[in-house]
Amino acid sequence: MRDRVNDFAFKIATVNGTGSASANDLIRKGIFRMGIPVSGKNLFPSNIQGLPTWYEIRVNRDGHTARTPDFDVVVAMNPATYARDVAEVRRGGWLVHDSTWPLARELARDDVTFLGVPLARMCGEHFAGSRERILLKNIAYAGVLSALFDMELPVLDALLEETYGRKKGLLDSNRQALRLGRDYAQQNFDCPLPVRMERMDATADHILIDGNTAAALGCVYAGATVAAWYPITPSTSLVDAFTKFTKKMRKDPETGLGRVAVVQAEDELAAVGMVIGASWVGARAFTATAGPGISLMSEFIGLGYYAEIPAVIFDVQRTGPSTGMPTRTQQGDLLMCAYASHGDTKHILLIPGDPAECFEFAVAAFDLAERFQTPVFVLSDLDIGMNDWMIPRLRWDDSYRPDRGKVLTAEQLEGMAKFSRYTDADGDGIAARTVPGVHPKGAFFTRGSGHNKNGAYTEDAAEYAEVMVRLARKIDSAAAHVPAPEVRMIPGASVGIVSVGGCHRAVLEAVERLAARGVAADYLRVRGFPFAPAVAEFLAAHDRVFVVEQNRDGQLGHLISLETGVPRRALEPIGTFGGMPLSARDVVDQVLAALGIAAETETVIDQPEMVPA
Amino acid sequence: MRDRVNDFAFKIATVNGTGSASANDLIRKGIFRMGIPVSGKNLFPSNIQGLPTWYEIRVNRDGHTARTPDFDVVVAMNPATYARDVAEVRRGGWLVHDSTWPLARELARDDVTFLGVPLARMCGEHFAGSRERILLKNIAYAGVLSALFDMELPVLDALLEETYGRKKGLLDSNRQALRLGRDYAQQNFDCPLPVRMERMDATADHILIDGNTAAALGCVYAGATVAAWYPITPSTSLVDAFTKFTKKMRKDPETGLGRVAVVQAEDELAAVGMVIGASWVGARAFTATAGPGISLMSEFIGLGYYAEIPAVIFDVQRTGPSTGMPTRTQQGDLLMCAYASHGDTKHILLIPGDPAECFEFAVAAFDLAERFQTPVFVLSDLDIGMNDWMIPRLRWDDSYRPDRGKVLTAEQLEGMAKFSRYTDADGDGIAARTVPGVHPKGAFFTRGSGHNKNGAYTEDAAEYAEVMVRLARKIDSAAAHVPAPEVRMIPGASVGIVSVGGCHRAVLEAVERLAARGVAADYLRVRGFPFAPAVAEFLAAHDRVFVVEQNRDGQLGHLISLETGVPRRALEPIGTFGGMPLSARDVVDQVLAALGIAAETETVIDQPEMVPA
Amino acid sequence: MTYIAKPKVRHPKLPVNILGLTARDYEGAMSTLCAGCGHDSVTAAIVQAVFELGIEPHRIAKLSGIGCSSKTPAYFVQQAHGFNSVHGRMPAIATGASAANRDLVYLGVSGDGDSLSIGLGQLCHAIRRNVNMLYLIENNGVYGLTKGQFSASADVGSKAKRGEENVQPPIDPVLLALTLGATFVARGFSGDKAQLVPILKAGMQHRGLALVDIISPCVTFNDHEGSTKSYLHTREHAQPVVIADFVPHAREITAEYAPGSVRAVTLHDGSVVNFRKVAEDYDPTDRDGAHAYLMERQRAGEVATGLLYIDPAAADMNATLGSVHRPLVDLSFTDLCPGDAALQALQDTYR
Amino acid sequence: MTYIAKPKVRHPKLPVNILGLTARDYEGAMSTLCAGCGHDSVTAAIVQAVFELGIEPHRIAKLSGIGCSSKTPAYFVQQAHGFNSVHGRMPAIATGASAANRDLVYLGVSGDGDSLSIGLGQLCHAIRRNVNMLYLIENNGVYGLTKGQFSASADVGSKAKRGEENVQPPIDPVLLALTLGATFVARGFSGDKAQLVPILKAGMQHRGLALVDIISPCVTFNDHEGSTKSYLHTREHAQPVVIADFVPHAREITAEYAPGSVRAVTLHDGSVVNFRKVAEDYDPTDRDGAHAYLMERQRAGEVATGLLYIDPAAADMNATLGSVHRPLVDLSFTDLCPGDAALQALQDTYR
Ligand SMILES: Cc1ncc(C[n+]2csc(CCOP(=O)(O)OP(=O)(O)O)c2C)c(N)n1
Ligand SMILES: Cc1ncc(C[n+]2csc(CCOP(=O)(O)OP(=O)(O)O)c2C)c(N)n1
Ligand code: SF4
Ligand code: SF4
Ligand SMILES: [Mg+2]
Ligand SMILES: [Mg+2]
Repeated sequence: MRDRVNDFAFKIATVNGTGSASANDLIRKGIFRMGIPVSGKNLFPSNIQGLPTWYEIRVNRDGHTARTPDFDVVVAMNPATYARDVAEVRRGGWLVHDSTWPLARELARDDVTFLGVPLARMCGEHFAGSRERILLKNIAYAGVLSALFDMELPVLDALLEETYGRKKGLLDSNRQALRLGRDYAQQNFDCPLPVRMERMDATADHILIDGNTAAALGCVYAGATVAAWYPITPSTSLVDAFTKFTKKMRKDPETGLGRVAVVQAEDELAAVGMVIGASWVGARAFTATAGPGISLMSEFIGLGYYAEIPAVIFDVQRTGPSTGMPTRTQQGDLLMCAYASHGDTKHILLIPGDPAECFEFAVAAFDLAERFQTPVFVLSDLDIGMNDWMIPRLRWDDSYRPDRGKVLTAEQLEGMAKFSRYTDADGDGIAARTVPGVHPKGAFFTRGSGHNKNGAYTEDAAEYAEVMVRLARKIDSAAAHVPAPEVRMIPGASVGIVSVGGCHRAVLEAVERLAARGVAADYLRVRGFPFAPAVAEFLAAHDRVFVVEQNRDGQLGHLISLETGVPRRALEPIGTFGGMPLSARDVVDQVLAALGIAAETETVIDQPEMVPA
Repeated sequence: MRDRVNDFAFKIATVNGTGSASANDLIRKGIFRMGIPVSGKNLFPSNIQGLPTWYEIRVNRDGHTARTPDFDVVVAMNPATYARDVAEVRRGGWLVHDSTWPLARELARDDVTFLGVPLARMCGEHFAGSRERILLKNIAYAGVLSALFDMELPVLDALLEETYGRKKGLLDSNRQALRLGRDYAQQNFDCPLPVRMERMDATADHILIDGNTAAALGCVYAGATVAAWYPITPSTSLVDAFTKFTKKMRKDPETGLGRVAVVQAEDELAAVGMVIGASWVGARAFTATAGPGISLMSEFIGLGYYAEIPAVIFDVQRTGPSTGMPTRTQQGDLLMCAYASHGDTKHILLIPGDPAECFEFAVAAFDLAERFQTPVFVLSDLDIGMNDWMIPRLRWDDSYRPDRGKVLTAEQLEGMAKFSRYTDADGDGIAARTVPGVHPKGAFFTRGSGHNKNGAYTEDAAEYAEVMVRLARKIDSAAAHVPAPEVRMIPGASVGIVSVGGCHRAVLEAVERLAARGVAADYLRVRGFPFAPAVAEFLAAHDRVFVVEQNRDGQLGHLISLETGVPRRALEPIGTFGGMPLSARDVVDQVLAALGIAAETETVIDQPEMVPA
Repeated sequence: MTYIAKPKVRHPKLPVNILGLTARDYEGAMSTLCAGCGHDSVTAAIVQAVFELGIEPHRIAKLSGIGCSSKTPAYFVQQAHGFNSVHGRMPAIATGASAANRDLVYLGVSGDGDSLSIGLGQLCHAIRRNVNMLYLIENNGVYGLTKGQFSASADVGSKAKRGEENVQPPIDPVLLALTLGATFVARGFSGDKAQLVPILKAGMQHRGLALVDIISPCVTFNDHEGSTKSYLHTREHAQPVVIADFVPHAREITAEYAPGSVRAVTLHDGSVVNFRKVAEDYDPTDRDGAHAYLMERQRAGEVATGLLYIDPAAADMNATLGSVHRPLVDLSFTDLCPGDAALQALQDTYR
Repeated sequence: MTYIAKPKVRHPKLPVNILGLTARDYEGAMSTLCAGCGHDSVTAAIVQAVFELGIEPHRIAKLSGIGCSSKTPAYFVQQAHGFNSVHGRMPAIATGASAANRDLVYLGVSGDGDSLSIGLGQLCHAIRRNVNMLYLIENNGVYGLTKGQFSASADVGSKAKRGEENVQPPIDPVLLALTLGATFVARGFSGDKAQLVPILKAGMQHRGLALVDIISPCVTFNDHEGSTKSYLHTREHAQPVVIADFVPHAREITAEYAPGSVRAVTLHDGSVVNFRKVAEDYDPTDRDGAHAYLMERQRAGEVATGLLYIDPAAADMNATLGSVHRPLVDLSFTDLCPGDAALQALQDTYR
């Protein structure tokens, strides 16, 4: 097999709660520090300890960091999943396993090289304490991989130094465990493998960060002061990060008190209610949740829409419906969020494609929520939110000032004859609002019941409808203000691909691969809803359009069809919805199949295709 | 003005809490008993006492009972709304008012005949007690109308007899009040007016009933044993009726106990949870609510869909969003109910067009919920649910037996090797279920978290997707079992009209009137979702299709476009959403306008048109 | 119709408060409730309390859920911002608002259905957080706005208008609040304004959640014979336990009581509540004692009223959240945004 | 993975119950909880209790919400129907199920997050309705499944793993239940199976809602020094107040107590609970007394355990609903459908 330098993938199978995370981080960060583009996908179970968990790492010199289902090397540390893990090694690949105990014969595969390392035995001999042995066994396999892939030891040592610097004892045992694995591999296998690494300079000015952390930073920088939430995977780490950041960055120098309020609510109904209450008095407030939380928030979302109160809601999507698979990803809440709550409603959605956009769109969400005086959703997903992605360093424009929209000051109110809350004075569908406590003239009665343009209670059809018609205009006008779609045209393209959110990197790679197969595809990535005109234009410009998304029913296709008028069937569904991050191969194979061209490889069994709408 | 016998409309303006309901019922029932088709629309405020309320009565020999906005006679009993009420009299019409006090000069209209009756003075002279005087003033105006319209006194006397039979004193005072008004009118005006009544025989074998009462009857007849609810207008009277009926019809002869359980829950989340719990153990259970309740039920609805548990949910729609106008009608929950809850879901909807179908569909809802093991919505609305409609007598087929769907008996389970809850044994997408307590072999773990076809917990993409794909198939297969659309073709029709629910009678009338204007229109009324193939066929057969519905955004149009593939813009929105029941004129005028033909009359001011999608 | 404001003719002889405003200036829109509804009397008591306290109208935030009771914020202090939110969720709105702007006076009005059925969870957690607000439950034992169903506060044996008896034990917001650690618990009666006004004033000055359960009869659906929430029944069974006189911090405490007969409790802002005992050795600062006493009174069929428990020292939510003393809404953006330099420094740790 | 059932090798020497089943027959799938989790001990106690009571496995309905604790129904009585519903809403499911089929044995397992935060309202109302079920709260002071946030039962001053202290007063389900009129209230400790088993048995035989708050430490997130819900802290502060011995109606009551030392309470089905007092003159049938005593113990930092209160006579939900004695699910359609004749007669009144 010819060398494949800086272009391969491997997978580590362990048991959760055994501390493999630190070993996997060590490897991933080591690769990143060697200047090589890298990505990691953590496939963990919805429990705390003792169940199978996998960590997938992809190394790609061209910067393709989407998930790939083709594993050159698998490290099988969990006997419970041996069979499955062995089966996942690609033909001609390698399986690393703990040879302390013999491997069951039925697992043998003659198209795979088995690399046995007596990890348990070695750690047993060199370390005391069962817990320590278990933990260090992970560092030991990291050492094995470092040898197999020819990783730079100093880089790994430096990382251990940074992690355990102060804790001398831990540092030593980790360095030793790393060397145990590394030395054993170098002595017993001919290292490096054909799949190996060579230093590059492709990660300078980049960082490795997950979307929830980036979104939390965005909230800090946007000036959010109130966060109300209820824990739920995969959104919990967003508020955790916000709390951590504000403890440092929002501490009042004199008193040591916080310029922030993080309220752990009793449930999601209360959480979003608190956000609406805080926004009502003029704060920038947000909540973060997942699908089940949005369902519970539905009534309040309708209140926010109709009473025109800003609110920022992060929905870090997980696999639904119901409790579903809390630790698997999906894009299954698009349709619900777009029209959440009873009656006629429509909501602004921002859909980031990576952690960089989680940061950027978090800031945009507060601006849009205040400008349009309405709840705004940031629709992230578990893959973006909880996995570390490689992105260019985040920049902040210090001249940025919040767009508070039309909020009347005491001075403005003082000068007014009479304040009318819901009158469209400027003809842009947006009426000026007031904040409680600012000025007596600004007082009015906020209500979710029928009201006329003065905010007065009404049961009159015409008065009610006048407000509702303006609301429709207001939300539609947001199309020009949500993040514009990202469009990539290829000269002479024959088909168009539309996608969204976390599918982005897989689609980018797929477009390249399709071109290699003679299929030139233009690409548009939706980033906001209501859709900018560019979306309809893109559709009009292509007679075949594939819509790539990760849900069963093609919810993005639904929204596009409804809002642009393009027939639903003209939008051909592509994607998977089984909970795994999308891979380029999923896209390529399904597009080729649709075009009647032979697939480039067999499709992976675990990624079922979508049900055509 | 030429006589208009049995073809006119009048409106009575009063204050709620003053007991005008009994007078209005007397009139309406009187007309019905004279064999003349009649309908009444009660426009009441969302409070208990002291605000304006209107009662509209339409008399129509051709059986058109939709609301009409053209009032030949208005009875203005509420000074607070005089101006508005006077303005509502159609040119050449009559205004009846209490002449005890002089009418403000500025209210005068020379194209209207003012009929002053000293109602307060007469009642003051003849009756003691302020409360009694207020109440009887209403019966007095009923008397006035009976004279103006030439109603048969014996019929009215009989009705009073039935109501107050036992209460002699009340009966006498009511009879006297009726005559006070009637005699005054006969002595002072030339009765009858050109708009008058003549006995017919068009109401035999019909009844006057509201949809909530009919739906409650349906639940009783379908064998529902558990009702869990939380009060909310306009659905409250459905459960009230169910309670009333079961007190009589479900009383155990020996013990006097009830063969039913009606649980007033603490909120809607609990209500639907109780329904799911009761259905889980094998009962036929339902809840009734309005939009805000559905929003709150969203999470549980997703559980019912994914865990495949039957549930029947009546949504008596009112004007949204949020609290909206609780005492006004709308069809604003179609979209939400069709795809309620996060993740990929789709739900069965039954949409009755009148109280008769409320009865019929209530029964069907339980059969479908059990057959397809999923939540089923009956989408009624305030107009159907709370107003008395004239419908043919309800019939019950005593040979009916509930369709319990695939529920395994103890015997069947005994004979089984192993029960697998979610395996599609029959290939129809429906897996057999078991009921707790029946047999040990039937035991399994119901869960809203990821599960495979055996009901076992899973986080495996393929296992998860297998179940989800079957669910999609299962729900789509219901299209053949929901009530088929009602289709009325006219030879040589040029356009097609699609409508739903309470719009039905207005559209029927509109189709006639359009024909008179030279516009032949075919008509299809959707009665269930997912849509039967007939819907797509109808659309395909017409190059212009108008969709008549009562919401702002054209939600039915949205659903049809998504599910049939017809471009959204090909479905031209027609209708109103201000909370008033639809009138034929709304439809005729908007269709004519769309066709570029002059309207037959000016459109009513208080019925704003829909925002084109 | 709430937008018909009453004519505000200034009567020269009307008394004015420290702000120079008259009671009229604290009135609201015309009530749309039934004539005689207890809620309207509570509204009147609120108007008097805020007038006497001399609070700037626009510094008051009026909050409610849904119900007849929840409509009442429209009927007082026209110049205060109001929020008629959704059913049972007012506590969450108040919690978020208070977290964002701790300087407004939060006045929440709810009903027994709004707070003890759909909103029970939120009420309990607002009490637990000790959100700084006055929380009124206008308690009539029924759902008025939906035409008279029993609420969770209906007493066992109480009869509905149509005759059926309530069979489920009632939830007593006072006992519940004491058990949950509430820091200010009172019960009043809409028919006893003299007792109610000082309680409302003390409640508004109390730092923390002041829960006042007010028996407020529904004349239309629950004021008949056999109802235990009727005017008659309440008049006959209401028993003041303590009499609380409120002395604003402004005024000097005048020794108008016989020594020993009074227990003075000082609130955060320096105002004082003087408790005159009615029941023997009832101590409004002893939570356990109060709870035991009230349980016993309840069993005896009595409705104990008064400012029943107070703990002026407890930390309110703003304190436990550790937020700065300045309202968060008043912080400038520069106080909130760390800037690019900090962002770059932070990101060095993400490599 | 819950679907890996353990091998059920029949050991000839294993004791059998009245149904001839062994304890093994009441076990469930393999637990996926952390090694040492208190919840697994509660599971073991449940297995022993139902085994000893000799309940037919398939007549048990196991219900839960969401959480580590809510996962446990998968780990006992494999042959019982289970329902792992949604977070905090198990009470509603149980209420509806019980209304429809009153003859099943309802066993609900919840957590402190599931029942005291998101589910608090439903818990309170299930208690109020006295739904006939055993309701267990596996109380560890944290949200285990979401990695250790404080729950509403966390004590003031209790330290989180990362060190920060909880500042909000805890909601004590035992005091709450007593205040709400619960008819069976107990507190146990996952580490004391001997005390727990008879309580569970009595709870299952009790007609009405039997609430058992079980301190069940979370070894992963709340078993450290400074936590008041750790094994160590609970062992040191748990104080049995009464010792309850359960005597099934089947068995003769053997006079194994010194006269006067015991108070016997008979349940609906004839089984008896013998209370042996530990605390002087503690009366488990005196609600007010129990509440006062427990509040005082709590203030003293003690965790009072035992079957703390029982009222075997109160009507359960099925009784208050006035439903027939036969389970509604067992009624034949002809018992439910009035038929066309009745429909026609009725409609004569709609003309
Ligand atoms: C989500 C929701 N459910 C139900 C209703 C209907 N509803 C309006 S008010 C009310 C109860 C009000 O009772 P209470 O809080 O005691 O107020 P009261 O009218 O008795 O003063 C209900 C159930 C609603 N508005 N929203
Ligand atoms: C609607 C909803 N919100 C949030 C969650 C996330 N969640 C799962 S378990 C849990 C808390 C569990 O705590 P507890 O009930 O105490 O159980 P424990 O794990 O501590 O045993 C939460 C918040 C969810 N599953 N559903
Ligand atoms: S119904 Fe009852 S609560 Fe509502 S306004 Fe009338 S009297 Fe008051
Ligand atoms: S996290 Fe805590 S509660 Fe959950 S299983 Fe582990 S020890 Fe038990
Ligand atoms: Mg009430
Ligand atoms: Mg817990």
